[in-house]
Amino acid sequence: MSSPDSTPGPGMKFFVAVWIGLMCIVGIEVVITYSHPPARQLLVWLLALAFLEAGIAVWYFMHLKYERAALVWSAIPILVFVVFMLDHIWPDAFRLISMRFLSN
Amino acid sequence: MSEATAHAATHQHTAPTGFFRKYVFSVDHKVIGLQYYGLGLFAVIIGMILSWLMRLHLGWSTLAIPGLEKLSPVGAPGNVMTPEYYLSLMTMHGTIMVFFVLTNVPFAGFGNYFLPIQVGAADMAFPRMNMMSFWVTLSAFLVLMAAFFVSGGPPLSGWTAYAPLSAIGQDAGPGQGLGQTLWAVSIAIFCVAQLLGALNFIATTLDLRTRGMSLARMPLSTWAWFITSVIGLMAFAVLLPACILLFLDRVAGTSFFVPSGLVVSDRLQPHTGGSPLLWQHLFWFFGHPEVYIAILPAIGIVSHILPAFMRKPMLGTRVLIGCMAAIGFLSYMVWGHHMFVSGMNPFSAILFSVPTLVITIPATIATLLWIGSVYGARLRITTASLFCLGFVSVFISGGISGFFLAQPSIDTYLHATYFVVAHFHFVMGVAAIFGMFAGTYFWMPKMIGRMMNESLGKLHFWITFVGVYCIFMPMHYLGLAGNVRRYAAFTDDFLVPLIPVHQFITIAALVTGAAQLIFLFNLVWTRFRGPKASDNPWQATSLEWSTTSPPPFDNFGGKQLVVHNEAYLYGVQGASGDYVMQTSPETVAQD
Amino acid sequence: MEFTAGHGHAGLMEESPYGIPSGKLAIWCFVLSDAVTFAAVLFAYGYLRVGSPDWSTPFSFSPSILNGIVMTFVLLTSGLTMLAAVEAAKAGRTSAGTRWLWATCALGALFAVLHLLEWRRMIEEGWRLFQNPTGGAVQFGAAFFSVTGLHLLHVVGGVVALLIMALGFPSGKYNRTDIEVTGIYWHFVDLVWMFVFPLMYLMNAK
Amino acid sequence: MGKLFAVVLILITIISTVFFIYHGPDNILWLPIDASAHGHGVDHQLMETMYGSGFLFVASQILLGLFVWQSTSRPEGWKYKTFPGGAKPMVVSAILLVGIEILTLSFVGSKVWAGIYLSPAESQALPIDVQAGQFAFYFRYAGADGKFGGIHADKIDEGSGNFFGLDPRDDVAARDDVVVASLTIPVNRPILLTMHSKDVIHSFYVRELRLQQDIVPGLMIPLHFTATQTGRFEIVCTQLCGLGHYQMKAYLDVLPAGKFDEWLKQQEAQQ
Repeated sequence: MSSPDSTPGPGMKFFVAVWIGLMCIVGIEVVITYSHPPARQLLVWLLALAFLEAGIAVWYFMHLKYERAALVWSAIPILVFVVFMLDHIWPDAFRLISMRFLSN
Repeated sequence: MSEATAHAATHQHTAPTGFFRKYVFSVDHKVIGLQYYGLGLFAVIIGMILSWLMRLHLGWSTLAIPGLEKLSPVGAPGNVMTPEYYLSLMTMHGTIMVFFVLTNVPFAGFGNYFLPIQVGAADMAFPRMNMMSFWVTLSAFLVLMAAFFVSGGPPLSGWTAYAPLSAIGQDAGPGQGLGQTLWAVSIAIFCVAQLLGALNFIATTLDLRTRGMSLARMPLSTWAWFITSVIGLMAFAVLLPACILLFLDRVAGTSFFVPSGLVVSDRLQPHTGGSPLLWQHLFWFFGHPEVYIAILPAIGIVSHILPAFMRKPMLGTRVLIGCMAAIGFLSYMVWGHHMFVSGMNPFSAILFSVPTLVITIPATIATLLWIGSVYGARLRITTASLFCLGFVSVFISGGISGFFLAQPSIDTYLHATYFVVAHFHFVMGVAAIFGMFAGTYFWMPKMIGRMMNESLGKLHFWITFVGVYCIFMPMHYLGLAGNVRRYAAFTDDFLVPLIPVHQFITIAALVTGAAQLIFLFNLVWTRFRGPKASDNPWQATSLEWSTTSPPPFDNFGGKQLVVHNEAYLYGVQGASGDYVMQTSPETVAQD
Repeated sequence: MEFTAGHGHAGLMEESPYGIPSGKLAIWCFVLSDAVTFAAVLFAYGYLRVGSPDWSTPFSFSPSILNGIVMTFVLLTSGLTMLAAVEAAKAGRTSAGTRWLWATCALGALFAVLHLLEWRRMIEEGWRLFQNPTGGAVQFGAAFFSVTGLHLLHVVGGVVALLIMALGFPSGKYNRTDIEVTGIYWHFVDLVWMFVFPLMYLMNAK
Repeated sequence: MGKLFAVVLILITIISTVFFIYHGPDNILWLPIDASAHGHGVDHQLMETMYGSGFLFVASQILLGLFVWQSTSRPEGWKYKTFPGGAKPMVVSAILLVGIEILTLSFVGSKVWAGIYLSPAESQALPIDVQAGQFAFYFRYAGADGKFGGIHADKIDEGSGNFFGLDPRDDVAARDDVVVASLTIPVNRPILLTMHSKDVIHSFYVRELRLQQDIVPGLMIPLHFTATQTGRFEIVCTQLCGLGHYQMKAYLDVLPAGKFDEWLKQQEAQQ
């Protein structure tokens, strides 16, 4: 018995379905890539799909769905918050080219 | 695994026999805590000696310090410190103090020893991992120390190791060769140790609380250690890759932090296309939370100790916990205030400045809570309580100067001056150290079973308290006069007249430093000659006082405690004694 | 795991707010921390890429992207076998659980091998941490090898962990919680790849 | 001993404060004269903060001392008093007092900051190119043609005095560039510095201008200001840049417009 509180998983059949779903998303990623959209658009698409994938993986594969809500509510917001904060580096990144010191 | 759990609950694991298992490679959190404390003590002595040498050089830059040549023939020919050696000592002072003292002692040291006891556990959740984290920390320390003895000596790029100075190797200066590489390695190792420690603290706090020890009943110190470990969990996770990338820049020729076309000591550097600001961002993303990793445990310790001597509950315990959490939360939104004039996008400066100022609100609330708690108390003056009061005073003095530095418009004048040095030494250095002293005088009876000498302790307090103000207050004035920090000597026209102030500070530093010998002597004397301590010498309420001094291997002699009360029931009328232990079943009206 | 303290056993302890064994809690914390580590490295990569006027996107569909897809497939499948192992362990079917552990282990190793072959090919093409054969920004090699290298380290670590589990599980040296813990870690390695593949491979496709 | 603590604490507070309050012209432990157009904004902001936080500092220290004094002169078996209202007044007063202060500070302060670092330089500003290196600053004026010559890191050579790595042979614009080791500017005329570093991070700091800006290698960092007073001031490096960091300095000479033009002519003649 692990934790009686965490409901038992839905069984392998379901997980196989999830796995197929994930492979499909990977396929979509590749297809989008080779429809050659502008880099920025591509990035948005890929990130969106990657987060979707990751979400599914955390939710089902890592059994977060079957843990208590408390775990979800303490783990996910912290992570999202910290990663969101890291975004403060971009205002600098986008200046690098315009302010580049042209030597050689 | 059910039996495994039951086993966990009662913890009947047998005490190890044999010296090594007992004191060296021990899995006992108490021994590990003492090991951390010892390491911190050793580190702080080195750090303090370094600061002495630096202060002497700042006061009298041509002064010959006998024996210094022995320490480093290159760094101090004829016993006179070279500028680069000054910078090396400064770098090592900063690194040692921040990582191996301020992070180690209040958090890892006291935390290891008392967190499990305060929640009523027999040990950490993962004792072996706990042992590992200490030995990893120790190896990080040894790697750093090795920098003293390699050719070129210690790194000289400061504890912030700004690239490219830290990334381009020997060309940038003697210490920038192997020394700087060792620095990067040491800090990377340290990050791993902190991660292991944090996991252990979190798991222990949440899973090993004995019956009745609800989260709300946990002592404030436990809360502080818990919040700190959550902060550390995320903060060190950013420093680790930063150090790895720096290491790659140095040894593998990558260019993460080094831009194109640098000409250092007349050599065109091979690197191209990196960004020095990237290092600053990654470093300070860790660096600011680190400040709170250093101070929060001290806040918790002081808030835990004060009630025992005020004989009244802390004012607004829940609020204080909220403040600590808020400070931890905000600490991730403000790192850019270290970079206002660093070439960062000026828009970000405003973005970072506002939350920085907001942090002063929870900090102020905490301070007012301490002051308000003293109101209407019957204070028992002991060394421990004196250091707590000293902490509050110093925390105020250091926090106030934050108002200035949080504003980019003022930082454009005060940045990189001694005003900054004064600020972080007060609020992060001295305050945290006072927390350590308070903890030491308060808990040593429990940790080594003997009472420390109060008169020596009080003497130590008075010299230290007045001393630190003599050292760091004048630095504010120097800062306002635009005295630049990290200078090995003051040759600029406007700096020369300020040298007398530096000489005054140096003398104050030497005296204050000397006073710490009283503390060391007191510690050693207590260890061997001190009078035996009773189980609860301070009539305190929390769990560490309901076991023997020092506690047995499994903390409570095999019995599983049951907690009935919140942490700080002091001055309770109608109780036997004026206080109610957390474990005492007697029911009293709680106001 | 030494003390997998559960929740309110025999009413001796307070119940953990999450109701999971300490081992699982610890691995969750580790996952959070490690996720931030990877985030930091990927942000660094993005930062330098945004700052480089001459970023090169050298990956042609075959072999690089194709190889990447195969690797993704292998890793995702290993995630599935890991799940099977955990399910079996939960149901107490020890031998089945062990078999699935071995399978996961093998797939993980296969992933590592594929990755190393990829590296070898790139190194033969002249890619280095500090060198770009196509003449673009050298940060490409630096970023690619560091990010994938860091991930590869995690994979190898996971394979070793799985090996230890597969060896210790039948004898009862490790219990189902340990399998679950290993599983969470393994799925996390999988999860990281879900970002590494699009960001390091697809974003750099010709 | 509690009384002693109170006394010592209050003494420390008073003595510390005196130095902040007393700052006559003869006090070297204070800000120097302000010689820039934007400087008064900075000083004003600093003083505002000084008053606000100074009040908090004195008040809280003295309050602490007071309470400690009281709390040590209490009889045995004293029943403690809780602070009237408990924690609520603390929270409220902190949020109100500090909240209002930081709101105003950050509002006004942000405007000051924006005025220095976010506003573009005036169009007629005098462009000057600044090269920082271990351990000296070099300054470059465009010369008669008003154009700066290109910079070539590989041509940088301290020995022959080619600090900027100019290439006069192939580069016409570079030929009349004026390169000097001390910054000379006309008073009351906007100046636009374009700063870059040849090796590590340095920082441009002039106390009298209330200006500080790191010079990050790989970037061209603009900085504009207007000096409002003539005189000779010191430019010092405030970013740890290596062993000679403490010696890295240059002089800033602010001249009357006429004198400046003469000076520039002389320099051009010498090129």
